[in-house]
Amino acid sequence: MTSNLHLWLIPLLPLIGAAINGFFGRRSSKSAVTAVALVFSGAAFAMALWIVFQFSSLTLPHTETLATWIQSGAFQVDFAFYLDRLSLIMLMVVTGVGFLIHIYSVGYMWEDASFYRFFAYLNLFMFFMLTLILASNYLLMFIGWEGVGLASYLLIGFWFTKDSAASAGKKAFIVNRIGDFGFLIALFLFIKHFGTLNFEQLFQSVAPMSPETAGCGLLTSIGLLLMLGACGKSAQIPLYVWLPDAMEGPTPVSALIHAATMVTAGVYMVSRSHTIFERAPMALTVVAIIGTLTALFAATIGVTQTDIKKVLAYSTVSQLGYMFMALGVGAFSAGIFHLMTHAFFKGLLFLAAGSVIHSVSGEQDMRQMGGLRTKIPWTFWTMTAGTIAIAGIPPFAGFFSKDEILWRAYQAHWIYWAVGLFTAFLTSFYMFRLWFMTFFGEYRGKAEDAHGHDAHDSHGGHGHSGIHESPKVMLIPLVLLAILSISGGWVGVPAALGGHNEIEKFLEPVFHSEATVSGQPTEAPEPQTGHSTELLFTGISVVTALCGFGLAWFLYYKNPEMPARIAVSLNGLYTTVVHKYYIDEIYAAIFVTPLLRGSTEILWHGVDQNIIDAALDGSADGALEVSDTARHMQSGNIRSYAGWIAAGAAVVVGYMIWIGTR
Amino acid sequence: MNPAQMPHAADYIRILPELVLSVFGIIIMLLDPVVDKRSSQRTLGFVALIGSLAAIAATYYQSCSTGLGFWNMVQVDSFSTFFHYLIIAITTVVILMSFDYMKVQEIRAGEYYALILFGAVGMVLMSSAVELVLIFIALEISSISTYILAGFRRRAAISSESSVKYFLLGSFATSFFLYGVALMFGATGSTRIPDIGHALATAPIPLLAFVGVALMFGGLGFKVAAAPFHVWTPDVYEGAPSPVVAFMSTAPKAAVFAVLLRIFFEANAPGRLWLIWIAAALSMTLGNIGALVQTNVKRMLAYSSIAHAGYILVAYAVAPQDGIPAVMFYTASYAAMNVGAFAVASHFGGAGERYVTLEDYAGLGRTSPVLAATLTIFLLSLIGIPMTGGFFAKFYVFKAAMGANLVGLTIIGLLNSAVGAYYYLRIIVFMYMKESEKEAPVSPIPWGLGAALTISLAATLYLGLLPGRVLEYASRSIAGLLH
Amino acid sequence: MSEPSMNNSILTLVTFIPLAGALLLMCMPRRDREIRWFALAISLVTFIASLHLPVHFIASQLGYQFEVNAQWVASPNIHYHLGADGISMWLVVLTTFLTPLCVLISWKSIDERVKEFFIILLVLETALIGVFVSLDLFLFYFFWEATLIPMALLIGMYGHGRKIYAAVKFFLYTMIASMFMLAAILWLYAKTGSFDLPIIQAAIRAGNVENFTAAAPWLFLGFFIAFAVKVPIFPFHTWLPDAHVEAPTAGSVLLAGVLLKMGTYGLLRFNLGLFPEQSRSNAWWIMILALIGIIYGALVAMVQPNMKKVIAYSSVSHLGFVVLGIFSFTQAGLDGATFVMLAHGVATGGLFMLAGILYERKHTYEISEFGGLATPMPKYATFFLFIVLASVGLPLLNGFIGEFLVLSGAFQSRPIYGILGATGVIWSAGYLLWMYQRVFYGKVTHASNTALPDLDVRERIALIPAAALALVMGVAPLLWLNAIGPAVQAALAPFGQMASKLVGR
Amino acid sequence: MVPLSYYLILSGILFSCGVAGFLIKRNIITIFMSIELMLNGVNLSFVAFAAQWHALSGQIFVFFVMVVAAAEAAVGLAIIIAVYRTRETLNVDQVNLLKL
Amino acid sequence: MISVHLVLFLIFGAVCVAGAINLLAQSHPINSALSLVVVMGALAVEYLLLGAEFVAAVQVIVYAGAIMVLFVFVIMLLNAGAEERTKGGSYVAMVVGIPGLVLGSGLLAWVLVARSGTDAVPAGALSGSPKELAPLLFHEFLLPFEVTSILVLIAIMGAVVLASHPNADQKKENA
Repeated sequence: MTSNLHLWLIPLLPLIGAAINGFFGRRSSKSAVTAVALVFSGAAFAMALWIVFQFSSLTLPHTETLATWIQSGAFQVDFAFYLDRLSLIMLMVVTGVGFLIHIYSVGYMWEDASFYRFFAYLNLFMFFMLTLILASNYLLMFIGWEGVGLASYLLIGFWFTKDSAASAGKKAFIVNRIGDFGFLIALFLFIKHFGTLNFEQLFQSVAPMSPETAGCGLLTSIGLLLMLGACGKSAQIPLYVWLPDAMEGPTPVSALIHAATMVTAGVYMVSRSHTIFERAPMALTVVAIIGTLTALFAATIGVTQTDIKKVLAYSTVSQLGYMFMALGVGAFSAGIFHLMTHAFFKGLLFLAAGSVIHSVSGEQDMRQMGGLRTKIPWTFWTMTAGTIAIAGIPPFAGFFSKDEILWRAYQAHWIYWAVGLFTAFLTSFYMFRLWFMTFFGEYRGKAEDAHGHDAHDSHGGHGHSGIHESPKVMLIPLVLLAILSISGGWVGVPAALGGHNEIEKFLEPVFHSEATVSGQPTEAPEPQTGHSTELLFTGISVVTALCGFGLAWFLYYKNPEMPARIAVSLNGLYTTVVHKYYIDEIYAAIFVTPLLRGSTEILWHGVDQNIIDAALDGSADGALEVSDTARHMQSGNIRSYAGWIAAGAAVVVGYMIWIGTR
Repeated sequence: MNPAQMPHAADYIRILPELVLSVFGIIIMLLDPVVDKRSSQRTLGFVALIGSLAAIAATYYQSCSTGLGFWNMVQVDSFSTFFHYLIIAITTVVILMSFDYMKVQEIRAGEYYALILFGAVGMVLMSSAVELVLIFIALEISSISTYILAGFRRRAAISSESSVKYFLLGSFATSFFLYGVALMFGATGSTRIPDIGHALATAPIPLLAFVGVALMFGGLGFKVAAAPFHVWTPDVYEGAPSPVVAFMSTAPKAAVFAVLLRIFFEANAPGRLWLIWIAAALSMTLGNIGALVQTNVKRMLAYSSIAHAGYILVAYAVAPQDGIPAVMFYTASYAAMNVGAFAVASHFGGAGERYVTLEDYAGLGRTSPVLAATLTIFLLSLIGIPMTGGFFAKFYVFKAAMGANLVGLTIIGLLNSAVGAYYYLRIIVFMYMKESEKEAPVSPIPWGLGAALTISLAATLYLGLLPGRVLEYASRSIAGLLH
Repeated sequence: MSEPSMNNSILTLVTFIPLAGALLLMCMPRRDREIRWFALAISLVTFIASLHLPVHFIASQLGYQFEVNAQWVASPNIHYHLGADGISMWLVVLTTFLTPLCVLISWKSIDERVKEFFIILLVLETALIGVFVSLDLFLFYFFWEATLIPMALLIGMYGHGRKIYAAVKFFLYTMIASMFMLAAILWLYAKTGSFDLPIIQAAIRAGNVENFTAAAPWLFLGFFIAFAVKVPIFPFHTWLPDAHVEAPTAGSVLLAGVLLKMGTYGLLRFNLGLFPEQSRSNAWWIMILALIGIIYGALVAMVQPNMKKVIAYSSVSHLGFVVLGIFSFTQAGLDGATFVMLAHGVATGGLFMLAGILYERKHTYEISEFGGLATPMPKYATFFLFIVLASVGLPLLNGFIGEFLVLSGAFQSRPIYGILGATGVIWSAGYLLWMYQRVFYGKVTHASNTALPDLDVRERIALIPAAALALVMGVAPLLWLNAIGPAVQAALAPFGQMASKLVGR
Repeated sequence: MVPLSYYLILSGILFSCGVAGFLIKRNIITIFMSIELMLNGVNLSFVAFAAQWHALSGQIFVFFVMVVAAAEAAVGLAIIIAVYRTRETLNVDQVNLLKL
Repeated sequence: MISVHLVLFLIFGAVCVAGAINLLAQSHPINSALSLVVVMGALAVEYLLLGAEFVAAVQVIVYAGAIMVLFVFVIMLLNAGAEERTKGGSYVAMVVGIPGLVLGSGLLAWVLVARSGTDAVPAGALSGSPKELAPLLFHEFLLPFEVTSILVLIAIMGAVVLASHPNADQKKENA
């Protein structure tokens, strides 16, 4: 049965919250603001739960059309919402994690002057994110797509008096726009060739098409363009540069937007469009390659970062790379699985990091931390859970999803698997590095240096009272998320480990079509690679993770002075990596600077002023010059005038005689 | 002498306006010595005003009984009555604006008003005369009176200079015209325009006729300031008293344009097209180009009048049924706006016409908004902005030209009117957008000037919003010329 | 008043109420307060009256509605022929919508020669409305020229800086250009004996206009040049920044909001309507110019040191979208083009109002003079951001709909055009957000700016409608598109096979 | 018997001399005289053409022209006197306050 | 054979031309005036040759008599001396005017000689006695004749206005 689920309410509720806080928050008390924000985001979460509870009675996919949005000729776009198992998972993740982070933020932002603004933005983000998820056509999805970009712009630049924050926000928006450019073109291709943007219609018309094995056909180009969009949103090479800067935003924002939800929109979008990608192997390959490279590349950078949030940021980029690698090898469900677990543990890690920062009054440099284990135990333990999860050590969530991905990657091509594995090693290394540097050894910072490097982050009120555990309101979400990141992976225990991969089965109906497409790895594991092989690989990845832990322990716990020496010994490489391979500088040198200089010198001063305007003014002056000379006909001398008249008469006479004699 | 040879009452009706005007002119001459000097200006002014009004009435009376008169010397039809109305209206407005001017400039009123009226006689006669010699005499009447009027600011050297320039060059050109008449007479054996028309209608046209037309065009072209016979205009207009300029830049021109219409269309003079084409293009261009850098408003308007003569000439190059109404409408609207503009200039100039440069006009929009606004409207009309007579005038002319496939000439004309916009705009710019460092004093508007401005303003706007009636009247009067 | 008669007279009313108001204003004594209120009242009345149009507009019915057709001058055969279709109707409403806001925004900033100012403003409004509703070529030209003087006066009398240069440049530039159009109009009259647009169209379609084929390219150019300067299309655009920078706020609002639309409207109505073949054969280079306009305008806008110049060049860029859409000859393209006209009117109008508000406080537009303004004036910053986002083309705000449709239309006609045009999406985000950052973010750079007062009630009243409309247009564009669609279909009728190649199957 | 064209030529010569005089003479009065010379030339051709067409009217024209000439002379000389008063010279080349 | 008529024409024609040229040649206005008188006298004879007695008479009386006297009178009044050869801004007259004049008169001459379409006339071809002219003048040309009176009126008035001393006005005002 298709009971009306009022899906439109889910995005709308946060929007209402945003509106209320936006318009009246300034004048109302913080508690009121909190109430509004939590109630509305919570309501969205509640609705999501309600839907889940009547899941059995649902017939998915389920579409609800609200109204027509745009109509031009035969082309029409509706406000219509689309719910299937894929969007359901996303819905749960977003509303759930989102709600938790809302709660956390209450504590984290309490001291901030524009508390209400923060929650207005946060709710706004929820609205757009949920629209993105529940959209039933690409244009509606694009609303969410752009909207979350806006929200992240606002939230990254939340402390706009800090120039770095403002520029980071702008950078994020513009880089995203570059991605959106690709997205738009893809939409135009849809319109041109299929005349609609509605998922169901589109995929129906795509389904019968056969895969474009050779060359770059329509679907391939669409796929690549969509991937460009995804690169922007999900911070993949070459458009990942904005994400690390985005850490300028408040930590909850980093957790919600730049770890758990928004950055995964690209993954969601690609798997949403799997029907197209499956028929565009070349595009898929590109996705896989980009994913793999990003994963490795970001991980290497992460190894050298000392800012706790930067480390997490690069790890996010790297994990997203994993997901794309999964999508690229056609393991959409695995990608989504990792998306979910990643949402849990990365959200957790960020919040915990926030809690750490909070406790050391805004310090973010790990070199200024250490030995916090005892001082902030709750944070320590929750963070530990997250670290283990991301490192991929069983039975924590990250293990299952990552293992799934590696396994499927191997089936596609062993190189993916190799790189993935190495990345996994790096991941666990830099995560434990962070863990050791933060919580073990002696405290290296100055506790009394209360007011951290930015006035807002350091809740200056009671910051100076040394290191202290965060308030309950912040710890509860931590704990919940910790639980999730421990248990979250159990829904996807592969058959090899005696589980039966519920998530896989759950998503079956969404991605079932891939089974029909030839030349793609299918769900059922091939005969020649039985469970034993899979188990072997599992073992390898676990060992890798442990190696990472071991190295971190050796370098950052056993003899902490060693990293410095290593760094000195391979100076050139190290500095390059520390400076993130100078990518930002290169981009600036290649694109930004020439663009500005060129526009100023060539276009504006050159063309506009020195050519066009110069020509205009020149002609005007010319006219005046002519006039000035012409007036000398008026010598003021009667006889000259008579001369003109006589000559004129003579000419006229001559002309008339000529006419007459003709 | 048998009564058959005596002129009938009808004949006198044919020249009724001329009679009325001359009578009043003579009355003024007679009154001048007897009235008290201090009040002479206003008294005589009133007499002149009454005279011109009476002449309008006379024209109306005359228009009811059209036809030939005085043994085919004059022809009264809707064509000539149109110009009668126009010329006498101009005279009225000029008289109105002169009331105050006379007082300010301390000019003897007697001869002034008489001369204006007598000049009007000549012009009116010109527009209804169909006999070249009569036209010549009428032309001389109007010219000589304007020669004198131009020199009326006796204490100003430039005034007498403009007078002598106008006089010498004028008679020089007139003698060209006269020679043309002579050759025309030699070619056709007649000086009556209709007869010439018949004679020339039958080919082959004697070569003398061509030369005659050329010389006549030279003479008349001088009077309407058409290139290349335009050189005198700026000097004379700059030196002459403003009301006189208002008068002589509109009324005689209207009359002479009427004569040109008769010559070209009624006497169907040969070789019209390219002669006009070149003269028109030259006038427009030289006029506008010359005006661009002028700083003296009167001189600028003089150049602009050259340009406008060019626009009007364009209409001579086309088929009569399109051209004649266009010319008539243009002369009318040009009269309205130009008289208005010079009325403002004459008032603003102050004693001795001291304030005539653009700088003096700076800030007028503040010091005297009404005066500035009125002048603005006249200038807009001169540019040819909609809702003003000037717009429709230009429009009809160029419509006619386009109708005759004179695309080139049309484009030249349009571009010219666009370029011309610059210098009119400059005055507006100075009035509204510049702050004057030395405020030119503006005396309150006297009722005479006020009336004059109101009339010309009303005319400009009327022609700009409801041009239909005037245009119909004009096109009805084609019949009088085309036999 | 009974319905049909109301429908016949409504356009006349809407067009001439402002003029009547101006005339009354002339007679009023120079008491600025009363004058302001009176002007506001008049403009509001006009707006309300103009709302009659969308209310009684019958979307389903093709062709012009609310028509009036009376003879004005017998010979030449000039008719007082007014009528509106979906396109012109909305442009009229846009005009009447913006004018009250202009009045409000000029409330304080115009403190001398107030009477003249509002007289000019109202006269300008009449002329603008007239341009959009006149179906008689002569009448159209009449109003077209009539807009010049009030605008030039606004710039020259109430502007600042090189105001005179700007005013004269604006005037002469457009005047000279429109002369070519007049020539073309005259030619058409000479050959068809009528100025009536539908009649001439019919005559051309029927092919009984002698040697039309020979002249058509030139006629097309004649119209095109006039409109291209007004739009402004790429090489003719340099008057715009000057005019904008020097103009008073109200002037800029109307200039960007409505005047530029005259050009695009003309292209749509006359170049497409009268010369379909020429339009199609010339489309390729016109679209290229449009693309240059989009990208060029954006790049130059990016590096402008002056707030108003940024917005001015952004207009060049946005109007490029309109032209691109018009010459794509697709339903989507023309729908989008029309929608962009309206959206740009609202958004850029709003931006100029905001810039003006800042100018009232600081008497400069130099971006370097500002910085960190979000701290002292948060409300202002919020409004500004909102409008900026609308003009950046964020979905659910009005900028997006039009641009999207235009680009998809362009993409259908020639993919590469769509792709190049779509880069505008990136640029616009670039220059506007950068300007926004430089003005509002960071610490307050000039001590004097710390005390800047935030928006007062009047200013908010002026801004809220614009902002609200930007949102409504983005969420419910159908309210507009429903009326625009049929009009566009009619405009595309001559492009038969192209029109059939609409989006969708 | 004299070919009429002789008379016309003579008149033409006189007219041209008049024009030439206007162009080359500097004394205002002399210039004015050359105008009279032109008129005389015209008169001659009027009479000649009258003879050509056996039309008496030609002579009437001459009569009128003379009257006009007389009137012009009266006014013209008065103007010249006026100029002389203000400028103290009769040299046209120095009567050029108004120019450009 | 050469007729007396032709001989007389040529003689007085030559006198005319000589006078005209002398008018140009003389630098002193008085001489120019006198040579102009000569031209007019000679012209009167030419009129007689054509048989226009009345015109000839008026020519002598009005022109040579009245008008030239006026000229001479003014010359004396202003005791105009020999004109000095100033180099004014009149080069246009020489550069443009004279060539134009030459061109024009050349063309004119060609037209008059070759294409005037006139034939030879006997002496006294015209019957120009006052008796025959009078009806014409007072009947068909009555209007022009009357109108000339206005012309003369203007002339007188103009002469009075212009010749009277400028400050006369002010005196009147102050009176």
